[in-house]
Amino acid sequence: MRSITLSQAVNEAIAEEMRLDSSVFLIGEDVAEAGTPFKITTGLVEEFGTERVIDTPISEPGFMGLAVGAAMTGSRPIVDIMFGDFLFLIMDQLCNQAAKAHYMSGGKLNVPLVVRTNLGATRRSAAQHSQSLHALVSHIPGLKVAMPSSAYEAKGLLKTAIRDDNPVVIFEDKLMYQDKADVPEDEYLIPFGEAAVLQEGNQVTLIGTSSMRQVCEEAALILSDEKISVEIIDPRTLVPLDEKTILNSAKKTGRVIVVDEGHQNFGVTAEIASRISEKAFYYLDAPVIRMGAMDVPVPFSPVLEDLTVPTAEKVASNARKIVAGELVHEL
Amino acid sequence: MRSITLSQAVNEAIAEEMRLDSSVFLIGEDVAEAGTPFKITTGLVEEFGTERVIDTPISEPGFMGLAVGAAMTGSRPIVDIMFGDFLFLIMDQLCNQAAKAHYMSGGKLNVPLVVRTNLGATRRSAAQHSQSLHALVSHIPGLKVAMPSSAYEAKGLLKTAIRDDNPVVIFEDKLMYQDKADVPEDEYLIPFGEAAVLQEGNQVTLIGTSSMRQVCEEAALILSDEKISVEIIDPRTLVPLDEKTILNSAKKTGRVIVVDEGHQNFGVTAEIASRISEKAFYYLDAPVIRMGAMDVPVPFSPVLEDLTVPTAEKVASNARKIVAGELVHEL
Amino acid sequence: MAKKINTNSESYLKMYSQMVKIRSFEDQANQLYLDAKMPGLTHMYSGEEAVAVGICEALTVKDKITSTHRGHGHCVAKGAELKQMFCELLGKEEGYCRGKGGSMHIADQSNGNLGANAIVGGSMGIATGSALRAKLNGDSDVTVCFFGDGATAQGLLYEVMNMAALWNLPVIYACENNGYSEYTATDEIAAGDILDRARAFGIEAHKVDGQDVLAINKLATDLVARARKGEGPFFIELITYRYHGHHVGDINRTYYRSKEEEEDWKKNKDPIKILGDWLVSEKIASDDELQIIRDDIAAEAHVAVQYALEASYPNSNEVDMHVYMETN
Amino acid sequence: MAKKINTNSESYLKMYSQMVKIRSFEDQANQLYLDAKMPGLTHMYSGEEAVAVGICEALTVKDKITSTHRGHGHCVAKGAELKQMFCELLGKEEGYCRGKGGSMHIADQSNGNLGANAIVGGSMGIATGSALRAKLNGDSDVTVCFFGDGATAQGLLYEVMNMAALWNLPVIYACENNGYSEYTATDEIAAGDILDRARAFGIEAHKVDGQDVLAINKLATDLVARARKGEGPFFIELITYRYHGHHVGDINRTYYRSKEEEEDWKKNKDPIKILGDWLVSEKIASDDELQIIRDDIAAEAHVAVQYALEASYPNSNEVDMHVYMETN
Ligand SMILES: Cc1ncc(C[n+]2csc(CCOP(=O)(O)OP(=O)(O)O)c2C)c(N)n1
Ligand SMILES: Cc1ncc(C[n+]2csc(CCOP(=O)(O)OP(=O)(O)O)c2C)c(N)n1
Ligand SMILES: [Mg+2]
Ligand SMILES: [Mg+2]
Repeated sequence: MRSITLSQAVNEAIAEEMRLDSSVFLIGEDVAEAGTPFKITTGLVEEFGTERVIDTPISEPGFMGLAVGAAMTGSRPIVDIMFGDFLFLIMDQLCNQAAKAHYMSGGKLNVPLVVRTNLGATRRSAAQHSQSLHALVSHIPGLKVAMPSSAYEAKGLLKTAIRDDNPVVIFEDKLMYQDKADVPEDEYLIPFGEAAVLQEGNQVTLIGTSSMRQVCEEAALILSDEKISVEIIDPRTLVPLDEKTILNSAKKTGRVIVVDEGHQNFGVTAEIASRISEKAFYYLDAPVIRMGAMDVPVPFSPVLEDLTVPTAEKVASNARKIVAGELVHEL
Repeated sequence: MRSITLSQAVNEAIAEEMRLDSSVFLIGEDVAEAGTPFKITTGLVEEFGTERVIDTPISEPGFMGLAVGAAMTGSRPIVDIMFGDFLFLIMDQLCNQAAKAHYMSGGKLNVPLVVRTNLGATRRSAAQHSQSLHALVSHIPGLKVAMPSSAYEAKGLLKTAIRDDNPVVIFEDKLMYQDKADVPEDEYLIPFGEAAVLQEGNQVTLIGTSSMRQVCEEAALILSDEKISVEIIDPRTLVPLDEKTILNSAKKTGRVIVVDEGHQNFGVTAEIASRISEKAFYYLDAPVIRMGAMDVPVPFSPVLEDLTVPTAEKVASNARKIVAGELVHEL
Repeated sequence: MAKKINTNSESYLKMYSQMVKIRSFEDQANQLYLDAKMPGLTHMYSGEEAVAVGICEALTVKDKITSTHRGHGHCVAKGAELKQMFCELLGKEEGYCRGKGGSMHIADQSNGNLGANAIVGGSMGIATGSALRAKLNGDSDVTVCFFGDGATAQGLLYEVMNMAALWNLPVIYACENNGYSEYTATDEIAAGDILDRARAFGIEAHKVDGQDVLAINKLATDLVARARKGEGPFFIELITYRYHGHHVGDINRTYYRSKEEEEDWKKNKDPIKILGDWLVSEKIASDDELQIIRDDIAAEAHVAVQYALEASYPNSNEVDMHVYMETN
Repeated sequence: MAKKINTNSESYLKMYSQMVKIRSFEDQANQLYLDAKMPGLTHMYSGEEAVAVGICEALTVKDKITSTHRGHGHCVAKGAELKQMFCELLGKEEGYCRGKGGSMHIADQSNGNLGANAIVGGSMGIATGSALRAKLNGDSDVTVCFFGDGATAQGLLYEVMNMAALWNLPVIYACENNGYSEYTATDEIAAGDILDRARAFGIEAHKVDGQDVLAINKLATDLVARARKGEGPFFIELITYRYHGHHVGDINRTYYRSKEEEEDWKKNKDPIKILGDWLVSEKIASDDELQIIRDDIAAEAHVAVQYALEASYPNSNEVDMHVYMETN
């Protein structure tokens, strides 16, 4: 199979859906000729013209608002939010308007739009360009949240997001834009709410979202040398969350580590860990271990920044401990 | 001891701190002559004048931004955000600016401000005036988050918040503004990071934040008739969180229910439950049960709205089950 | 009072009826509050009827509007039925939003009303986005964005006006200047001039007497036609007044505005009276005929309220319906 | 070129030196990037030096500024040391922010620089709030808010200008119009006229040649004095140009602007050259003397870079320091 970058996969997903459905358009800063700062939408304006690939002023709340109104009246906008950190600027339009319109209107209005944005630290971009804010939007009913972990998922999930009749926020990992993966030439979709079991095993389950899937895979490699049998799960969407696959794995292995690049405190690891602890309680051999990013604004200095994100070594070391029946935290 | 309403308690806290420290001022919509729509700041403009009790245009991002700048240069603003739902409008100024300035400047700048806002449904105010969004700000390092559960806590926590050198978000329960509690005449402060143990018991711990403390207390009354011994904890601040008091109680009773009025999914109950499950794992006799608000936008219709919030009956019923060794969730 | 703009007396009488319908609706809604039969609070449109009616009568059913927390007037003017509106205000299943939205979120997409909004300024993006969709799809509809004078303090307005101006979108910003933002005179919280703010973005802006339904309708008809031809966007400031408090519970308001001021508007600038007097003077209708219109509509509103009071609440299983739409 | 505004040649030479200092700083920073010694990216101020220097030389150390993602110029102009600046750009412990902020968050509160900001428009509220504090406390300092032409699309600007105008705050909005927002000509994304947008709020607004440091300084000196007397706020649009790409990595830029345009600005509108020529023609300095200034500063910048390259990184235990400030 051919191998393409995550950035190409996203580009293909948008182009394919724009060809299929003339109500899809792309809107954001420097998405047209510049193809975004990450060069993700390159070529789209040539094919679809400036009417459907729309460069905006630096007005995130404004163009997010436009997308809500366009979606409510028949379009299917894809909104480009250049850095995940700028989500803070569109929260009202996203969470008070887009997320609630269908419910508040008793099902009469709906808002089929996609917010494409990113997450991930260690790019030396400091505290306002490095956040992973997916936990925030996952808390708001009415929004769906997708977290592609490779080019393959990026394409399949984005296509599903564009066809979804609800507002969807999709987070790409900035550091993965140039990473390649096998991606079929033929069209495919990845359904929401279906986790991927990337590796089966029976001693410990590693659950990794987005960027942290790779960290879990590296940890599994380390652990395989030590003959520890690891199961790896990528939830792929946080809302809806595939609780069943997660619980089944937890019941099988009895030991789970949840790894996510958002801040740990009040973050995604809390939701997943507490669901497992609540619903697979009698099957657990060890406490579910949470590994989120440190609860600090992301520091600029490389020596500090690298400390803030979970690493394969740390995941492996925690896995080793719980498999050996040792404690990770002092009790 | 005299008994005053939560609304009076807040008013007193602001007035006392404004008398003590001339750098404290209040800013927001209709805070002066109108005394806010909830009539909380009534009288302050008469005492402190329009220079320190400042009516603003309907510009939440704007006046939040002003508060950040004023705080950075020596003032201690109290920002009135009329409904907790409007937090979505100030997220950039609060989370990208206020929360991070101290860290990003390596400790040289700091932003001593308080955002006073509210939470709570069942006021028939529908989806954009009923949210309980404290989980969102709790996820952002650099912010502190306080959740008063009565007039007593409202005064003591707000005074501490005003003196704190960091940005603090304090959530009052709208439905409690007219509720009275004993409040000392003499000055007192409630330190952050110290949970209150409101009732000791040894069979089950009920942890209730803000509005849900009362629900837990009512549940405990029901259960006391059934001779079930209940411990009740009010965390009082979510950031910092008094993990120690919570874990000690969990270890003692072995059974915990966490009750909070925010949405359950990716909310506060997840953080508290997963910390307990992780760090008191070997002491638990039953899974920690989470009871948040339903994961739906708050509906207007009274018959629907009342279904969305945890009730004393449901808390009692879950407590009864776990004490009896029954399952709350199908496994 | 503007000159007669067409010879169609039906259209004048329609505007009269529509304004009366709004007034009757609000009178009943206020009474529901006073009788403690209304869940929550609501914001009365009484006094401002000419704004919604003058503009909406210039629109077709395909044209869109976005509304505000003070949205009953827009909803009626855009063609809604009183029964379904009262049902919504009371949280009943037959309401426009199955009781889930209530007064502050009432929407009637069948008539092009994209909904009231409880976030001040919250619908400015939605309206502009609806106009963007019309332009992209080559649809001929125009969108009107209603908002208050207080809402001009929201930065969102300037962001979306910039884009509307850049892209010549068919949107009309209708600023209902009733002089107050809640309990504060807007003069105290708005610097400079509101029309200049639109003009700074290259947007043609007009001020009009918000109590003169015919003047409003004439201006709106003209601007709507031009917006359809791609000459938009436009901005209109309508000088008007709300008779009631900010919401039904705002009873003691002398600390922010005088009784005399209120009386003056009610006596001398009532939009229904102004149009009524003109209809009589132009011999389009007699006083008696107008009285009959008013009585009929009051009766209709009464019936609608009674219906709504007896209508049933949504079933409890609706609570988690409509969070997400099923995608086929 | 403005008339000589005072007879103090020291002040002219200071402005010259400060502009050269910024240019030297940026040349070194760019080189660090090219040599792959710089973590992340950075935005060069070269070409715009007259803006920061002309304005900051009108300020005292007590006056405040807020800066942008393109913030090195403001930082130097407000009095920062090159060593600590380079240390910050390289994430070193001796940096202004102990390496935690980097280029996009560099702050130097000892000289009144409240910090660069990586959110476009993010510091508009901060600047206005600083001015509010000054007014409330009766402090006499003035705050200057620097931001780009692209940032005028952020609604926040209109919200804070409204409040600044209502309350006569001592703040000056300095819009550095370099014609581009990232990779897009700002003409394409800004409707109407920028000065009119400020005037609509009743704010006195001026346009000035952003390459003419003396003209800028004269205007700024006047407005700062008036702002101190309570006559603010003011708005200045400064027409300028960035020589480099949007950031150091933006190398191929012919798709959004021509090489000729770049050459024209560099050759004919360079702020350092313009002031240098004038200093020579007014016999305030000779070509040789200016050459010495440039060489000395280049050498100083070189030393500062070398220092920073060798300086140590923060200790790993700093990672969770400064999240919260301890309250006594
Ligand atoms: C974002 C936001 N801020 C504040 C409020 C509270 N609020 C509701 S109506 C209102 C005043 C609105 O004034 P205006 O826009 O003039 O409309 P009017 O009520 O006069 O029709 C305010 C402040 C709100 N609903 N939303
Ligand atoms: C809120 C926000 N949106 C987008 C960006 C990405 N961005 C960084 S600089 C820039 C262009 C800014 O243009 P302008 O204000 O003219 O400043 P200049 O770079 O020309 O100095 C953009 C879009 C950002 N940092 N913050
Ligand atoms: Mg008004
Ligand atoms: Mg620019």
